[in-house]
Amino acid sequence: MDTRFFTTWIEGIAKAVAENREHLTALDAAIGDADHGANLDRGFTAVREALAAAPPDSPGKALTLTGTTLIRKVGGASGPLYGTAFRQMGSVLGSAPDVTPSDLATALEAAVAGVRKLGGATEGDKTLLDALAPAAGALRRAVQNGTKTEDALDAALTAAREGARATIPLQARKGRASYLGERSIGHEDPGAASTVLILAALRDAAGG
Amino acid sequence: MDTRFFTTWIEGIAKAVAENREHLTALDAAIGDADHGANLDRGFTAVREALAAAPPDSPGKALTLTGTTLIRKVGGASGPLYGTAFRQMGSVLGSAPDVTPSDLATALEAAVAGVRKLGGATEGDKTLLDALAPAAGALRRAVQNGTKTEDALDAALTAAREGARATIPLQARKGRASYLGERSIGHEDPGAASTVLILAALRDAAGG
Amino acid sequence: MKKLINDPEHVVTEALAGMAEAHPGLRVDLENKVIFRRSAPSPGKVGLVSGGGSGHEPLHGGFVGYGMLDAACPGEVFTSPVPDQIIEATKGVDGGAGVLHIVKNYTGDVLNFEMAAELCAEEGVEVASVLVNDDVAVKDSLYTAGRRGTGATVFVEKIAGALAETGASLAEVAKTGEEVNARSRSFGVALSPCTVPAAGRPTFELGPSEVELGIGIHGEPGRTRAPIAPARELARVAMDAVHTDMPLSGDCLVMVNGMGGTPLAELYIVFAEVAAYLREKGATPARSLVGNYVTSLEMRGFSVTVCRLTDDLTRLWDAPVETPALRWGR
Amino acid sequence: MKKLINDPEHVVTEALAGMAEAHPGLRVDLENKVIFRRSAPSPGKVGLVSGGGSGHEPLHGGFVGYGMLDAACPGEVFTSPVPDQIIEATKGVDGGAGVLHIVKNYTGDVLNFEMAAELCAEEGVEVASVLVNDDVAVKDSLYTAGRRGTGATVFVEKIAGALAETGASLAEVAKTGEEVNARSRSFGVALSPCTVPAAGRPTFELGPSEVELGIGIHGEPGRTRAPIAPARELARVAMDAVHTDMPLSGDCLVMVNGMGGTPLAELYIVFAEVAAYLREKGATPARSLVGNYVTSLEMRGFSVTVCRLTDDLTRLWDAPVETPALRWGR
Ligand SMILES: Nc1ncnc2c1ncn2[C@@H]1O[C@H](COP(=O)(O)OP(=O)(O)O)[C@@H](O)[C@H]1O
Ligand SMILES: Nc1ncnc2c1ncn2[C@@H]1O[C@H](COP(=O)(O)OP(=O)(O)O)[C@@H](O)[C@H]1O
Ligand SMILES: [Mg+2]
Ligand SMILES: [Mg+2]
Ligand SMILES: [Mg+2]
Ligand SMILES: [Mg+2]
Repeated sequence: MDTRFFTTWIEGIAKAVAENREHLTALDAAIGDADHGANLDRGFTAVREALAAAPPDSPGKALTLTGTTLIRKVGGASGPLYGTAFRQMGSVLGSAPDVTPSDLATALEAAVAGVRKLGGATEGDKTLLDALAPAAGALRRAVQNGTKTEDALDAALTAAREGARATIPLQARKGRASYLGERSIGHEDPGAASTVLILAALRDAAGG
Repeated sequence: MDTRFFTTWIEGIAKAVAENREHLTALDAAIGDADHGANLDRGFTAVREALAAAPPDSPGKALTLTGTTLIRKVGGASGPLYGTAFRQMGSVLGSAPDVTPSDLATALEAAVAGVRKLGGATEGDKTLLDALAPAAGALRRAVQNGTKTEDALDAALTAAREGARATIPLQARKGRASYLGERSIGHEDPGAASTVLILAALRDAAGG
Repeated sequence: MKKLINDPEHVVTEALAGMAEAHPGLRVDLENKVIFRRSAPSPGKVGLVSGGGSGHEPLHGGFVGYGMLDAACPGEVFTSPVPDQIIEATKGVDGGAGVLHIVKNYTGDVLNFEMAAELCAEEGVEVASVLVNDDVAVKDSLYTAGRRGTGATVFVEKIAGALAETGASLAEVAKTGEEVNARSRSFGVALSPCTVPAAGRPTFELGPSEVELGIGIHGEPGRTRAPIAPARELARVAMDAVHTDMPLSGDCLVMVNGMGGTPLAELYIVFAEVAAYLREKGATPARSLVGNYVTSLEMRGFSVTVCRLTDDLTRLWDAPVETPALRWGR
Repeated sequence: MKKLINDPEHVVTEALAGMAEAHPGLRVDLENKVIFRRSAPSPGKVGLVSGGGSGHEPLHGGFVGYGMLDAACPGEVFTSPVPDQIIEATKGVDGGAGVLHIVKNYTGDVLNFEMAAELCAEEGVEVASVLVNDDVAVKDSLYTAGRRGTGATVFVEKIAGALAETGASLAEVAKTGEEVNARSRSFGVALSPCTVPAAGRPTFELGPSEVELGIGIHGEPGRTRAPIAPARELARVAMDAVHTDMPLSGDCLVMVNGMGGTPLAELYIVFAEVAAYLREKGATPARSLVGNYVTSLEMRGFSVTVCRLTDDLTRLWDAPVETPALRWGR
């Protein structure tokens, strides 16, 4: 997977976020403050501009620039968290021109670790971690089993989807939704939903 | 017509105003500030209490007490205007124990003059004067023709009703409705409507 | 109707009780419904009394204090006070130099204040009055009730109040109050109606994309209805109305006033447009107020009031004031 | 959605432009979205920076000025500011004595302020922070995000700001800020939801006779829904929640805060009940604020915040302050 692959991925996220802006905001209205769609759309619009202004010459740089831009433009909880996730991936991948599926799994694991450390959440707290961590795990397992890239990314996407769906019955313990106590039960976590978009764009970038 | 007649009249007004409170307020909402019903209800409730606390011993005193109480309790435009109307009637009737239909016509004319002087309105300005002035005129004519009291008061009531209805197509030139300019057209003046209630109660007090 | 009240009949008295608790500098006569400066009367100083219907808070009670009013008489919601209240207030603030009534031009306010003034005069209190009629949404004519008094009331109360603190005479204070009114114009726009507690439902209905132009401060309908437009355009509609009536020039005192339910950020957006408009006309927004000063219960919208300042008026505006809603210099 | 805006994307910047026009005592950096005291930095004085999502005006920008904040960083509506803004603000107010960040306890605010603080520290600016978490509607627990920061923010900003003016050290100012927070509790009630401009529709729906209890300041739903009740009862629900968490006693600083859309008279009615409640418990409403201080756009409702004062805190509260939204003593 080359730089082109990663910029395609990020472009794909930007497109998906723009298209799903209202949906993410509606999810956030139910158990948060109705800005998740606007936040990510603002962030990824800026990411697009940043990538166009200074086209990166390695996957790692593309991801780091994405992370830095998210931190600089999003605000809210999701800005630092997703920003850190992308920056961690970028830092794992360094300046290597090509990325193996195993490298990508390592990068996603680093993203998970970064989010966990920064936000202090664990799985089951009803956050984006509930989609991101299973996705990273599924990718690692698929890679270890020698699954081909498209299928490995399919597995990661499926795991993210299931993880996001599984946030519905949970009571939130982190983020804004936690203020609702039991009333947070019965709603999908908006961050988990946007993580699914990110994984879907990753799968799409692989084509096939 | 004795003191009893006049207290019956005033009690009748109080009852009619309470029953039509919402209606008067709705008329005032359309071209004013939605308080005419509340204003008069507050005023005549206080009048009832004042009459009970110090039962007057002449028609004139009953009317003066009514007027003074309205001035003291209503506020708004209608408080001073109706207050003055009743005080003028009281002052015309003095402390005579009995009132002839002709005295009553004189009293109503004094009320009209008082309202005209205080508020500066003339007929056609879309105010309570448009009901009160024709009522006074009709009563005077009926009395001059020797009509019997019930019928004379009927004539006054009919004139008030027609006067109030005739305010509908008018553009207001006085009071709060005047701020609406042309938009005041097409609505009955709330003060004219309450004047009709006052004349109807007067007619009812005469029985028959 | 959802409101933070206990009973529509007791809104005014209960709110007064809260004011009394919150502001030790005030003395609130709950029985007569008058809000006094605790120190009133000030011997030798002209007393300033204003009042009008409730529902416009902080007007007038929030402007009682040093450098502004000596007393305020709140009527029922959107209903002028009764003469008794005004008499009580007037006598209570008479420090021997006479009392100025600041009256907004509504038939009810005018009549009740006039009645009170007559009775006070009979009892030997010298009373003068200033009539505020700044609302250009209403056509001015000798044959109508004339223009409403709205935002300029705050300017008149502040500036006349500052002059009274200097020991000026009743005639001088009245004259300056009239000058402020003569140099001031207002125009209002509503995005939503308001609900009088005793009426229980909104005074008018507005569609989801309609606004009322030329709204007053009593939830009364405006002169025309228009589709919602960007703040920039609504600000220009208001400023055009003001400028047409009174060409803008020189240093101006500008108030962008919320109607009670408008977020402050929106008022600042409007203010930015108003300031730009003034500059275009060669005038300067030299002093300003942005916030809720003359409200219509929970109405959403704004009004803009402009006063063309003179050096004297600017000095009086800048003079210290210490009231619940306006305070600087002490 | 009817709002006095030009474009949902530009609400924050255009409102900042209006603030810059209205308040000559402020210097507004429109590019970085930071509101500075015009005189910042003050050499030798600890700098105070706060910030958070917009939509809570006058918080925080309205509290920039003498005796309170040195700078505020407004994020998008209901969205924490980004680290760049906070860094810009922090560096801009560092007068050599270090900078205090006053942060409301929301994941986004905490993370963005932390990132900024780290980067500032790397550049040699000493930064301490006070976390405000006063909202008793949220259960406190080590395993959750903890309590929200709401009304107490105003108290922390004012009191820490007053102490900083005396030349106190960063550690002292931070300690006092923490003390104010520790002695303060809040609870909020909503009568209506609010609409984030970029979202275009209300965050939640409330029936015509429902209220949300335990509402936050971001239009987020509360903990329970209840039928509308008299102001007296709603005030007691709020005060019971406060008192259960922190038994009330002694002199208290009390804020009855509108959420942006509540008429002032209604807030005074609530305040009267709150004051009565305090007296019942043997406490005294020694100082108070009644009005819109920490809003949620055009939301209707109220929140009450109580701080149990000490003599020192009272003195600092009474000290002069000169900001757009809070001003006395100068
Ligand atoms: N401590 C945390 N750890 C991981 N993810 C979190 C945490 N707090 C919040 N989130 C995620 O952030 C999402 C909300 O993002 P967003 O709405 O953009 O920010 P905000 O909550 O500040 O408005 C939540 O749905 C959740 O997935
Ligand atoms: N100048 C006037 N002369 C005669 N009647 C008037 C005048 N101004 C107003 N009114 C009457 O008063 C009525 C309104 O009374 P009310 O609603 O109680 O007072 P307000 O207008 O102060 O709210 C109007 O409908 C009109 O009939
Ligand atoms: Mg959110
Ligand atoms: Mg009326
Ligand atoms: Mg009225
Ligand atoms: Mg947010």
